[in-house]
Amino acid sequence: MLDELYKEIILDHYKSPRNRGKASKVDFHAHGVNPLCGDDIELTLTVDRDIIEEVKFDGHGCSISQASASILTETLVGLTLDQAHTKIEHVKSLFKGNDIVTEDLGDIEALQGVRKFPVRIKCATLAWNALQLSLQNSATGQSTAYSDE
Amino acid sequence: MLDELYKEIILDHYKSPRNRGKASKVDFHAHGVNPLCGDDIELTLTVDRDIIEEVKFDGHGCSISQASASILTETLVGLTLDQAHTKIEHVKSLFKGNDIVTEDLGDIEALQGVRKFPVRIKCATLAWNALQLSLQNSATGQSTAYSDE
Amino acid sequence: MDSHKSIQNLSIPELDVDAVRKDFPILQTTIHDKPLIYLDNAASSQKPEFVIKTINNYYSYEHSNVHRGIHHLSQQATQQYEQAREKVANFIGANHSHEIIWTRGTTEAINLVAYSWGQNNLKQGDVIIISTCEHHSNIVPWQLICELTGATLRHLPLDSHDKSFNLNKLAEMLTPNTRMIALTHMSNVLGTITDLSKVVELARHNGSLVLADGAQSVPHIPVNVAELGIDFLAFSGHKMLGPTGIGCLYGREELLEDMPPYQGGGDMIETVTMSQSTWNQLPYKFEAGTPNIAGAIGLGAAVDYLEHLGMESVRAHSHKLNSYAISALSEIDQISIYGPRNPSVRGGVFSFNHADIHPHDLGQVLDSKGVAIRAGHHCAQPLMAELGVGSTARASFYIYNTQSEIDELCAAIKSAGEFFSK
Amino acid sequence: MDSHKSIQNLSIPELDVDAVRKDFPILQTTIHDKPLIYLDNAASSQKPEFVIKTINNYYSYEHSNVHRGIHHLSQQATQQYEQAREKVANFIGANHSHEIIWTRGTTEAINLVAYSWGQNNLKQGDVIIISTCEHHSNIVPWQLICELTGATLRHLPLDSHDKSFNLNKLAEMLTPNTRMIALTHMSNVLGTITDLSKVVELARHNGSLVLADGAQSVPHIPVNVAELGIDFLAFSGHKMLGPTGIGCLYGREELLEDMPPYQGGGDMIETVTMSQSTWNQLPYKFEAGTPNIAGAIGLGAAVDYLEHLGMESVRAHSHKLNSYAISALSEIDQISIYGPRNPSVRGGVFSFNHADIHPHDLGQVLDSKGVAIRAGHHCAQPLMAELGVGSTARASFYIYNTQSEIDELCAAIKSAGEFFSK
Ligand SMILES: Cc1ncc(COP(=O)(O)O)c(C=O)c1O
Ligand SMILES: Cc1ncc(COP(=O)(O)O)c(C=O)c1O
Repeated sequence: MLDELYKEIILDHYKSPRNRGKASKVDFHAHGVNPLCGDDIELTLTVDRDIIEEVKFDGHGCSISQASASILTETLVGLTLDQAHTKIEHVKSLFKGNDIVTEDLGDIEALQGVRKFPVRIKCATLAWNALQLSLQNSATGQSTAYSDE
Repeated sequence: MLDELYKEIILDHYKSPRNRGKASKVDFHAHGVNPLCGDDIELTLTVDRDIIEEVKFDGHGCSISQASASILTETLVGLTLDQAHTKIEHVKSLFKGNDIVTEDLGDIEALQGVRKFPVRIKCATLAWNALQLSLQNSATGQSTAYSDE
Repeated sequence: MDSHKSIQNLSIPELDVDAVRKDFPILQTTIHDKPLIYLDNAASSQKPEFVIKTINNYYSYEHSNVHRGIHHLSQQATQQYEQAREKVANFIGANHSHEIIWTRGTTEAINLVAYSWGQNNLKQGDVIIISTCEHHSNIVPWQLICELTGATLRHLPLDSHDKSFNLNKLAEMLTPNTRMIALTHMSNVLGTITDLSKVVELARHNGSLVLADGAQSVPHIPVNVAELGIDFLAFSGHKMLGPTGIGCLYGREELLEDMPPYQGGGDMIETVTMSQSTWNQLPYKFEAGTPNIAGAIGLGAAVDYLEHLGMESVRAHSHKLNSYAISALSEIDQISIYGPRNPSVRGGVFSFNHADIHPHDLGQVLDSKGVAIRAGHHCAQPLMAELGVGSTARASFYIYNTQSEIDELCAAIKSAGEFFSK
Repeated sequence: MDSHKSIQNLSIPELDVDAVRKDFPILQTTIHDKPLIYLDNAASSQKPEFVIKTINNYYSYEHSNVHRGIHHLSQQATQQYEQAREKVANFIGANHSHEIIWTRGTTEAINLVAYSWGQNNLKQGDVIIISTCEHHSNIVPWQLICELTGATLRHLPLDSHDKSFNLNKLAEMLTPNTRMIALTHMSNVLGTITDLSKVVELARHNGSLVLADGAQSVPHIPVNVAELGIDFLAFSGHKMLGPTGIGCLYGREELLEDMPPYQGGGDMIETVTMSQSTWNQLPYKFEAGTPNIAGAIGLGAAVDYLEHLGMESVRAHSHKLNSYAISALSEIDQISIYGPRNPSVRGGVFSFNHADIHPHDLGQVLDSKGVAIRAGHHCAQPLMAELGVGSTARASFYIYNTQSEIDELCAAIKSAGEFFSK
């Protein structure tokens, strides 16, 4: 049972996070906190003519939240903002167990184990929710951190 | 069991209350209410050189509260205020089952049945409590109605 | 209306009262060696085995604190606890389960609204309308918040003839300053059922909100907040087969969102620093501290039980008993019943007085025969004043009561009459 | 002090833990096919059969609403309910049972004091002191009332070395404007026990009142309000073997007498008219609406159970487990324990962090082995900030825990360490 949550890929992302740090040029900034767990994630994006060129993350939290952020950075790079939007929606509903997988999801697939651990879904979705809010806010000109409780 | 509460004497006092009305000359006035039951009793006393010459009661309520008031009027007439004080204390503790009877109590004895009916003790003590408060108040110059809940 | 009702009832399955009675352990017991005839349901209902077992099971095998735990028991408790909230939301037709706030009961629910909503929305000149036949729970909280904010509490007088709400009178009372109309949905003394849809219609015209005290209605008649269009509904678990210490406030999402928290503590916060705090989302904003977990789960089971019977059937049974009780009680000359005689506009709460016997004495004599009724002011002193009495006797029915129990009640009243005239 | 303790302990009967464990149905169950090792007692304790049966019996055969009824069931319920109040009053050494107010739990008890006492007694310039290691329940209510009244909330910093209360510092902070010192009696994160007698001594000098948050102390150590001299004590039933949804506020009679009511409704009034109300006597003034009757009676049973074991024995058992836990946990290199190492100044609450594993992950792995611990901020965010962590893992013990369970805990932590370094 535990192995379903802590798949090799997850532990690997946790121990060797990809794209940790801050983007060279910050066009988008997202901040997500889960006050309940103390998880805290900062995402910074460089966007060039609507295309995401670079995504970095920083912060601390449990293995699931950190691995998920690490996977996010790899997943979204190269997408347009619109594509990123769609992707985020899709990934979130995968975590919640609402959607069926029809495509190759790469490392995201490994995160699907959280479905069986309802309290950990929030950990997995934190980075995705934070970025989604940031993208929406930038459309409306607001600026608030995503907070999950 | 019911017969212990509703002794003949009680029902008799209830149906044919003694000293109902208002004292000819009001030296003391006592008002007792039990908002819970809606019981309401007014006592008026004529006192001559420290001796209670007349006690009357008025109001409405359950058989126990009314019979007890009726019995009170008969019990206290002729006593000095000091004796009345002592009597009231004694009667109250009889109702509560704290005291043992050593003397002839007359009709008061019939009221002792309330001991077995804890919620009815308040009905039996209402008139006595009201008068006690009135006597105390007149000593301190205050004036408040006794209210039992 | 009555004949319409009975036609409608044809399609509603009748309660199998014998089967229902078997579900209630207390109904198998005796009081003073007589079978218990429990007619004090408006004060609190009895509990079916199903509810008792749910609580028992929870404490024996499933207990843990909710919300914050990662371990199995805590997750399981949280899930059951939140499922109960969903059950209640469905039961009363709420749009979202987060519109259900757990409280200790009706009283706390009304206090929550009066304080939290009132604090933010009331000022001098504003008016709250309640009626003369409210339970103290729907009077005192409004008195307290009016004192705090300078708003004015007005009361809708009852129709002098049948003591029902006079909606024409209500229409006259409404002004643009009326902020809230808080009325009982079913009187716990008279049994009268309020036509809430009409009240809502009037209120909408004036921009007023409507709170319904559902303590007596939710257990006994189908209640759907969306259909009624009310803004707040308060009710208690213990009157609807559930445990003590749990009840609900339903509030419309937008209203609850705007209201400040009521109590402060764990669970209701998002972040706390020494200098300030931010609030959690609905419903948790209003649920400070460890909640009555077993109470909520037990109330969920009570809702399951009621839905299994069907609220239409529950209402139909009440209707039948009410008709029977009205004729049976009317046959006793010394008895005067307060409240409407039409069983279609009332619930199974009968207040009455006996010409020769004080309610307390009547209650006492009935108790000696195993018949449990209530005697007193029923937490409705202003109504007692309006009726011109200090107290009344009250018999109130529920799903497990029978016509033959009403016969026993009447026989006991008659024998009390003899006892006090002997 | 430690050696003095062990001498004293000679005369205290040791808990028969095997027998105790048999009293708790949940301890006979398995989680993920492993025997349950329940170490989340600071969040909520489990319930003995005796308490569960008392509740079961109450609902099955004895339920009715309290206080106003003349019938047998109501009188019986009232009697049991009030007896429970007396048991609790005795248990904590209160002078009068009417100094015990039933609440939903610690959180509501503190809210009651903050609001009702604060409303009447606080003004701009007044100061309330709390500490950095309070539970949110003893922070947020004070923030709310300070905002309402203009009073100032100050916090007593912890000793930078061992995170204990610094009473010298407290002495310095006190001024004639200090109205209330509200401190936890035992920290739910660090386990530290507060020397309340000393706090009271300091407070008396300045005319300040003292409220103790007894949520963690009352279940685990003998507490006597009269000996301690405190003014208010708040605690929860569910952490001391009792049901959820019930707790207590103890308040000194004179203080409670002077305080206005908290919630309005039935039972808390003496008279109600449409224009005003007068309040009932203590404790009912503070108990609006139908109370958690089964909860109170269940808590009474929990007190019986604890008194049967003897609170000195309960404390001695905790002392023994604490000593053992400190050495056992210290042997794991990656673990750092927060809070004092001296078992005589702490209760059985151990917060710790693992150098390589986030508390959530640790909790998850332990759960898979049947070991239930808590991970998070424990409703003490300011303390987390002070400790410089986002969250901690927390194991907390009670009367049914054993040294071999602590061994299992340590083994599970070690295996989690391997899992995350594999
Ligand atoms: C020290 C302390 N204070 C207050 C509380 C709040 O208690 P409750 O949630 O039962 O109201 C707790 C427990 O959660 C606690 O540990
Ligand atoms: C109409 C009505 N409102 C409010 C209440 C108060 O409910 P509770 O005491 O459960 O808070 C009651 C019952 O006592 C009631 O009948």
